[in-house]
Amino acid sequence: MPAAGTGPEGGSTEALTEALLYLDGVTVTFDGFRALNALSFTVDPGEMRAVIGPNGAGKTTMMDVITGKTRPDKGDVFFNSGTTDLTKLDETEIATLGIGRKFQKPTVFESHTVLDNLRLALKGQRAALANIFRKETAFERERIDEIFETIKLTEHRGRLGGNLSHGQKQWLEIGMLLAQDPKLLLVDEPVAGMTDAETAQTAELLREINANGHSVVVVEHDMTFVRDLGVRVMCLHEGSVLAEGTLDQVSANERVIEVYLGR
Amino acid sequence: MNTTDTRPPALLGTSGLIFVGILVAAAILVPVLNLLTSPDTALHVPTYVVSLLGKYLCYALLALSVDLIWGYVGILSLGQGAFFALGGYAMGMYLMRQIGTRGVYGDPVLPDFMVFLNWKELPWFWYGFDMFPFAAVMVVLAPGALALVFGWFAFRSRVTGVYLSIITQAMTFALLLAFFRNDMGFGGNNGLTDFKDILGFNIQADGTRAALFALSALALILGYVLCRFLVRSHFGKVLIAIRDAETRVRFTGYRAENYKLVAFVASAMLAGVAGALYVPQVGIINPSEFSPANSIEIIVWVAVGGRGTLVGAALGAVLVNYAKTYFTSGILAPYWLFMLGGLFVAVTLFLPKGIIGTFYEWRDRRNPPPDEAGEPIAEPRPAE
Amino acid sequence: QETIKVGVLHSLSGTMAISETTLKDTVLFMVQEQNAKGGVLGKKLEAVVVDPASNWPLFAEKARELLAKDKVAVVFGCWTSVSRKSVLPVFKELNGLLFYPVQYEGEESERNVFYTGAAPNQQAIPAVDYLMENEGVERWVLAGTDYVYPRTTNKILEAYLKSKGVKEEDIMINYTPFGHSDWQTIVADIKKFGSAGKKTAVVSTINGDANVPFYKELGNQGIKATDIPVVAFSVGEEELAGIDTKPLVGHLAAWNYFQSVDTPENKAFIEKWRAYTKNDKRVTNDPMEATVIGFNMWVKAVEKAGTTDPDAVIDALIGVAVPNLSGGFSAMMPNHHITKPVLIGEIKDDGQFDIVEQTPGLIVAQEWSPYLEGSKDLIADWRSPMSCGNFNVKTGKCGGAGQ
Amino acid sequence: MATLFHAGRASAQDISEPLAQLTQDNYGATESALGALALSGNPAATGIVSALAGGKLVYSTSLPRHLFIQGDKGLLDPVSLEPVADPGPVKPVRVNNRVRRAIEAANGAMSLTSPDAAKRLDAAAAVLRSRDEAALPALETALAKEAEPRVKSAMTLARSAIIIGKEGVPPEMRIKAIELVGAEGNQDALAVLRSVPNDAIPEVKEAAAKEIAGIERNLAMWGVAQNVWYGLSLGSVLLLAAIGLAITFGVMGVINMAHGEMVMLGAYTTFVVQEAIRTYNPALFDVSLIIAIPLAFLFTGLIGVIIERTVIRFLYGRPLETLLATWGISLILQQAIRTIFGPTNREVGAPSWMSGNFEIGQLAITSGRLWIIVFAMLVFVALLAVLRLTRIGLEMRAVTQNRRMAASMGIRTNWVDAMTFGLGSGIAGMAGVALSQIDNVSPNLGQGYIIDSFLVVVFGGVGNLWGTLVGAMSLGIANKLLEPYAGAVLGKIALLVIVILFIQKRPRGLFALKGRSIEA
Amino acid sequence: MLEVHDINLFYGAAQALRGVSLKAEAGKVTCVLGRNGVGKTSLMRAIVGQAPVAKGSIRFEGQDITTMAPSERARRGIAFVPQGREIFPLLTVAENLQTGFAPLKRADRSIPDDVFSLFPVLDSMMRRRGGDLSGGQQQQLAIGRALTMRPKVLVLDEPTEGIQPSIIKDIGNAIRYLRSKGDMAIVLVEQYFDFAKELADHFIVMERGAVVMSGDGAALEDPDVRNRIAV
Ligand SMILES: Nc1ncnc2c1ncn2[C@@H]1O[C@H](COP(=O)(O)OP(=O)(O)OP(=O)(O)O)[C@@H](O)[C@H]1O
Ligand SMILES: Nc1ncnc2c1ncn2[C@@H]1O[C@H](COP(=O)(O)OP(=O)(O)OP(=O)(O)O)[C@@H](O)[C@H]1O
Ligand SMILES: NC(N)=O
Ligand SMILES: [Mg+2]
Ligand SMILES: [Mg+2]
Repeated sequence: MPAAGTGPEGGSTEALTEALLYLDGVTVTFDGFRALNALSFTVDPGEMRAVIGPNGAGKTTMMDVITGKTRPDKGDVFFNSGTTDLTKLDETEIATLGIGRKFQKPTVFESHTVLDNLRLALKGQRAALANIFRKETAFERERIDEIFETIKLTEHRGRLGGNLSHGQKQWLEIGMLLAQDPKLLLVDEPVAGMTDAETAQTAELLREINANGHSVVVVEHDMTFVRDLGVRVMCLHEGSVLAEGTLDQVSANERVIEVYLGR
Repeated sequence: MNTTDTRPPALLGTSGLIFVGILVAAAILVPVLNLLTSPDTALHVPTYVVSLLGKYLCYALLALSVDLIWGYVGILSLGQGAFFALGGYAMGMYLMRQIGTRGVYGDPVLPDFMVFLNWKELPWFWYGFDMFPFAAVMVVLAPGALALVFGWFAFRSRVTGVYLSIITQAMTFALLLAFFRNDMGFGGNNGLTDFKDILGFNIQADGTRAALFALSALALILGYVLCRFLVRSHFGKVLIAIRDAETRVRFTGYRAENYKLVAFVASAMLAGVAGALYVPQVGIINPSEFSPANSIEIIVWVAVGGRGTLVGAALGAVLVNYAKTYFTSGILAPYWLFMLGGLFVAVTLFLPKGIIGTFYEWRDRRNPPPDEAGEPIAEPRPAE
Repeated sequence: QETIKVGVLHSLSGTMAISETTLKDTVLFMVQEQNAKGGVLGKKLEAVVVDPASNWPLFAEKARELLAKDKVAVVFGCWTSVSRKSVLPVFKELNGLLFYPVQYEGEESERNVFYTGAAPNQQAIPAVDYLMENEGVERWVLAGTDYVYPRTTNKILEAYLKSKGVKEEDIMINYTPFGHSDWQTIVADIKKFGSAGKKTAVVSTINGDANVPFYKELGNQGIKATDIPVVAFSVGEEELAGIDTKPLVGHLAAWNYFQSVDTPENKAFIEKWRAYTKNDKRVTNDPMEATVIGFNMWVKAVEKAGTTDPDAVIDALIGVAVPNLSGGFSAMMPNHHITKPVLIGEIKDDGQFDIVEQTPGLIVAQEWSPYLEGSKDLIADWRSPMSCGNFNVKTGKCGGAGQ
Repeated sequence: MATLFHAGRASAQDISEPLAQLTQDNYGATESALGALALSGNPAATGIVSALAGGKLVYSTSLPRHLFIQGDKGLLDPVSLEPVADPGPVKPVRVNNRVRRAIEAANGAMSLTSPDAAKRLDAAAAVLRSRDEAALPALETALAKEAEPRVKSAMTLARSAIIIGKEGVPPEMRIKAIELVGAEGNQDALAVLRSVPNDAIPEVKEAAAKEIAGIERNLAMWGVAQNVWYGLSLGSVLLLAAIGLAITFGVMGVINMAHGEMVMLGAYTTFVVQEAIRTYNPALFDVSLIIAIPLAFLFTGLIGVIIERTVIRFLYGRPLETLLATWGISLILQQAIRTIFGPTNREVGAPSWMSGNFEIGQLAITSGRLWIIVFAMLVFVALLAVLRLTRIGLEMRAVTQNRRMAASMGIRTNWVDAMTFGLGSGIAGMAGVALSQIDNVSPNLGQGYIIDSFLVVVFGGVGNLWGTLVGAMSLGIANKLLEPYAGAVLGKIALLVIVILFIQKRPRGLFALKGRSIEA
Repeated sequence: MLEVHDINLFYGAAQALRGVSLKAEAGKVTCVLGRNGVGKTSLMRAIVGQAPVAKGSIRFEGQDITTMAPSERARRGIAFVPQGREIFPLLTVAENLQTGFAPLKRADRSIPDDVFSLFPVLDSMMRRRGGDLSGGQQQQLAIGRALTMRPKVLVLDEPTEGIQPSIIKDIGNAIRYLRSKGDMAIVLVEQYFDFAKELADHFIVMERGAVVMSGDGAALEDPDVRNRIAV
């Protein structure tokens, strides 16, 4: 039951849709195992969407496909109102288009300081040669300070990324994502390993980001957190959409209870 | 609120200043003590020491070039010797052409080895090498071009880790075999030798040797400052990030392959310069410079000195080569491999981050750096 | 007490240690012998041993160290041509004295170097003559390692064979890399080349390590000396010590000395050598003899000159003659090469050579080959007033073929 | 037994002249004496010829010279074989290649009528090789009497071979002979066919040319198979050299620069075993390699364990530093061997069952190489079984993938590490036993294989044993298919370039490990 | 059964644990609570031997194991489910489970049925490589692997992280079940407060490397505890 009822059949590249992100019939198999099975959905500009689903449902794989890490066997992935075919681009190009990602397993630059981690992520010049002579601007400095405020790692800024605890790395990675200032944020399990209070803060943060016009897709198993987000929820199962709607609607779904929430 | 350091961090740290200081002093003192003191005085630096030191400095520059890509980008090139050798050959070809009619066969154009293998004319790729500027350009261009082509393919295909290491080794091995072939027109196994003069100066004159030494020191200083500048720039930070988490870098929007390529080419050019300075001081360039074992040795120098520390790489090169010079003479000569091998094992066991790396660690432990991101830390971390 | 220092510049580690270590021992042995005789000019000799580790730039460095730092009076050293080429500028610059004991490609005559090994005409050409005359060989495989010595030697041989009427298609030339170890294809090719109905022989300039797998493959593929004999210029007693020679019986080598030379001088030498090395199986070989000859010549020249001053010794050396181990006297010629007998030996099953032919007299080295275009007009004569290593007899000038 | 040569000459029995020639110790004279002896039909001839071949024919140096056979108890008269009084100093009659060939021909001619069928077969082969026209009459006589079909056809072939090259043979006869030889279809037949005299009539030449073309076509086909065989053989050598590295490097992640030295130690173990056998029990020589294999495994395995315990174990998680340490270790081991055994090559012999060669069709197969292929396969299968099917195999893989977690699972990582490194080293040692059969046993042995070994492991895909197998075989075969066209040097360069390009296509080798954990 | 007494732990110069003590008893669940970076994981690593302690002692069944190698601790019955799962990526699921056989006698080497009844997904993925599993599947595998060792002490570092709600419930039930068997002591690090609250027999709360609160399960109702963790 894909949301975009008007999905085109393959190939044409004119403006297909108003959607910011558009997936249609995406299938991914690993050695015969179908991780994604004709997955279709869209994300509108400015929308925030929560994705839930059993372990192994394909949520992370979905993000891999969107960010160019995994190539789909079949199906279309378009960005920016259908103007850009993501399956033809590599990770860097997709990132440059304005799709940022936080990984399920927090990945930060281990031998850089927390500060440098943010500096590297900060939106701006990406060309190799130009970066040799790059100078940090006052604006950039301010922006970094702002982010530090948000992620509460100010006192850790001089430490090496690799020496942070698991939860601190989660925060740092969120900070890096903020620094990138992407149009679309893909956030994979941001609150894993956070305390309940931090979880609430993260929800607040994401809402804020969303309010500032960024689209967000967030994967999480923490129902409290999903509830705090208060957005449309989509439940994946065995590589396709099982249910979609508000959290209450989705969590009332019999199948969702059966395969995911448990009784 | 000023939590971010606003001062531009100093280009050279304390150890960098000491390093450059020592080199400047050496660049002045060694030639002076060699040329202006009488051989009997205690201060006199004999000419053979000058050439020896000059050779070490070339090796140090070479080690620096390896550290740039290994220490900071995680590219373990087992073929760095190839770039060194190409630079060396470019210089060697110039020196060869300067011999003119002074070769044993007295041929004004053809080098001796071509005459006795019955070559009738100079192969096209030797054209231009009679002009120093052309040769000087080739010194950086030849290794740079090879690195560009090789790196362009390899980095785009995302060849990484040991796979990259082994194909760089295959590259230098292939070049070794190719340059061994007499048909290649580079003098085969004997290589290029018996040089007479450089830019009109007798290559064996003490003054020329002293000048070459000073030039090597200068090249090392410039190379060091350049590397230091590179790794401390935003560019350099991306390099380190690539070393630690290449995928993450791509997802952040950086073209990792371009960064690697720039670093790789720069490193190859540095190696080429090192090779070019090395050849006139050593007096021979031959294909054994391409041998994979040579390239591995360069890695070993860097590891001994301390990977990812630049100064350490240079220091490692000088120390290991001094050890080699020292151990291969005298009563120890038959056992020098035990000494050198033992040294390598001991360094890994007792100075796991290399000499300089361990020193830095000790210094930081005694005197922890401020919790501030002033001093960038390219702390060598294991690649995994 | 003041000593005269003698430099020893042979690789004791790396790929060449296999060949060169023996020569280091030989020099040490000669030094001990000489000291037992009272030294030279009333002074003891003192050997200074360094290890250039089969590394060519290191050869240059060590040569410089010996001459400039240790101030040695003479250096015995080098095996490969490239090592010699690498140290040459050093010896010229510092006016040192180098004795080079290995057969080589020729095309060189330097004031500071004395060549006691064979030039091509003292080894390669007599070997080919032997095969042509005695075995009726008409078809030739010139197999070598791809470097200068085999290349040059084969160039000379090719020209020589053609001058003897051998046709182009009856010569097969094959080069392999250093240390080549898989000889299956090449040996099979040789076999094929040899089955054209004409008597075929292989002239091998295969170097060093590559010989053992080559001979093992010959044995394995059943190529016997009676079918296709192989004559080698780089395989001596030392190399054979590492091979099971039973399948190789009858293959040949050409040298200026074999351990099996049946003379009293040789017997005495082997006996003393074995006593010195405390090894009653230790073999001797040609480069050793060349080292011995060189050493004795140097001693004689120093005594003649009354000083170790290089200039004096260089002048004194020309004309010096010392007994070689095959019963004659070898003399240092004005071209800084020595006169040598040429011996052809067949491999026996005990790893020794059965000498099947010996040139009646001594052969004078042609340092410049008459078979090569670039050098056919050159001669070397280091006596004054000519004092030239590359005198062109056509132009009457020193300095090669230059216009 | 009198082997008679029925030449029917009056002076057949008189051999005093050849005997006198033999005392001249001149190769030419010896050769012609041999010819005369072979034709003489004198019963003593065989004995004299075989004494000459065995170096037992001596002559007295004092004039006038006399010829003797060196018996076990003293000198014998060559004809009567009676002991003789001491003639003073004697010297053996010397033999060179030319004489050896003459001996073979003489032996061939003389044993064509031997009652032993195998001897007759050898004799026919010897005649075929020498194509000595003088042997023709004897051959025809023998042929007339021959009953054994195999020997008969060999003799017919030999006869044809002689006829083809002989002057003044009627053309029909020659053409028949050409066809007969042509049917053999091998390299030797080619040689015979090419010996058709230049002045033969065009029909004869045409017939020969036709046969030659046919054989060449045939041989070209076999040639491809032959190259593939060479490739497999080279591949198995590469496999042996690399397979230990597939453990220490592929599984453990140690950039083991001392791997080659482990191979070398295995080769020296073989040398020591053979020395011991030569000294204490030469009868065991043929099983020396069988004895050496387990010993090499244990010895190098032990060295591996010692290295692991004293050095490597401090370096886990720092793979690049293993490069530095093992490089150092390799220098030490090389020099240690140089100090103990000297810098020169050591002789390792081949047991009889590994010597020689045989043919399948036109495919020449050397036994030594065949055994090496078999051995490589056995080692491969055994190793695969250990890693896949045994508990220690599982623990090895677990430890190398996550040492810390493996320890927390109760796996004694120290022990497993030592065993894994020991296993890899031990296998390298076994490879050394095999390589001692085809290469130098010298301190440099290992250096010659280290680059190829890494290339194979990486080309095949690190961490995948099948990759190592396929990698080794494909590199071996590619090398041998390239070599005939490009030559050994350019062929090798081409191969390296191909590998470099191939890695661009498959950046993780032939059998790349795939999956999330790798890509992350 | 397990007693941690007054331990200090350092990473280089940085101190991660300051005089931490903890007790775990058979048939009881001991919860460790605290915000990010307070040292929970460090404490677990000290218990299983992955990080050396600078001061203090760890006793297990009356024996001092402070300096014992991790593998020996495991062999004595301490199993660990680490934060971040640490699956052997290239081993199959089956092989990952089999690594837990190391402490067992040959005859006992089988995977307990409990594992598959708790985590049925593992049964269907036995031949897949551990590294290819989804995050949650890996977490299940890590618990299953630990249970294969038939441990006496089970140390779980945030086992619910990344797990779907129904399985969190299952894990909760599993822990309860294991507790009910009465022979296993369970040490549980958890940030998911409600989950912890339901299971804890004892708990400690950590802050900046030190224990700032402890008590038995009932005390978790105290709002003070929640506050400590929240701020
Ligand atoms: N490279 C791969 N090879 C084989 N199987 C894979 C691979 N990548 C993913 N899978 C399988 O695909 C399925 C989907 O995995 P994915 O990581 O997308 O799940 P998920 O929804 O993110 O789960 P979780 O909530 O546990 O993180 C899983 O069953 C996983 O085992
Ligand atoms: N390897 C390390 N090197 C240096 N410091 C470290 C290391 N590991 C952890 N730390 C630091 O030690 C402190 C305690 O870390 P620990 O991982 O024990 O925290 P935690 O309570 O488990 O946190 P989380 O809930 O985020 O997992 C943190 O400040 C962390 O940054
Ligand atoms: N001179 C030689 N044999 O290299
Ligand atoms: Mg996931
Ligand atoms: Mg933790």
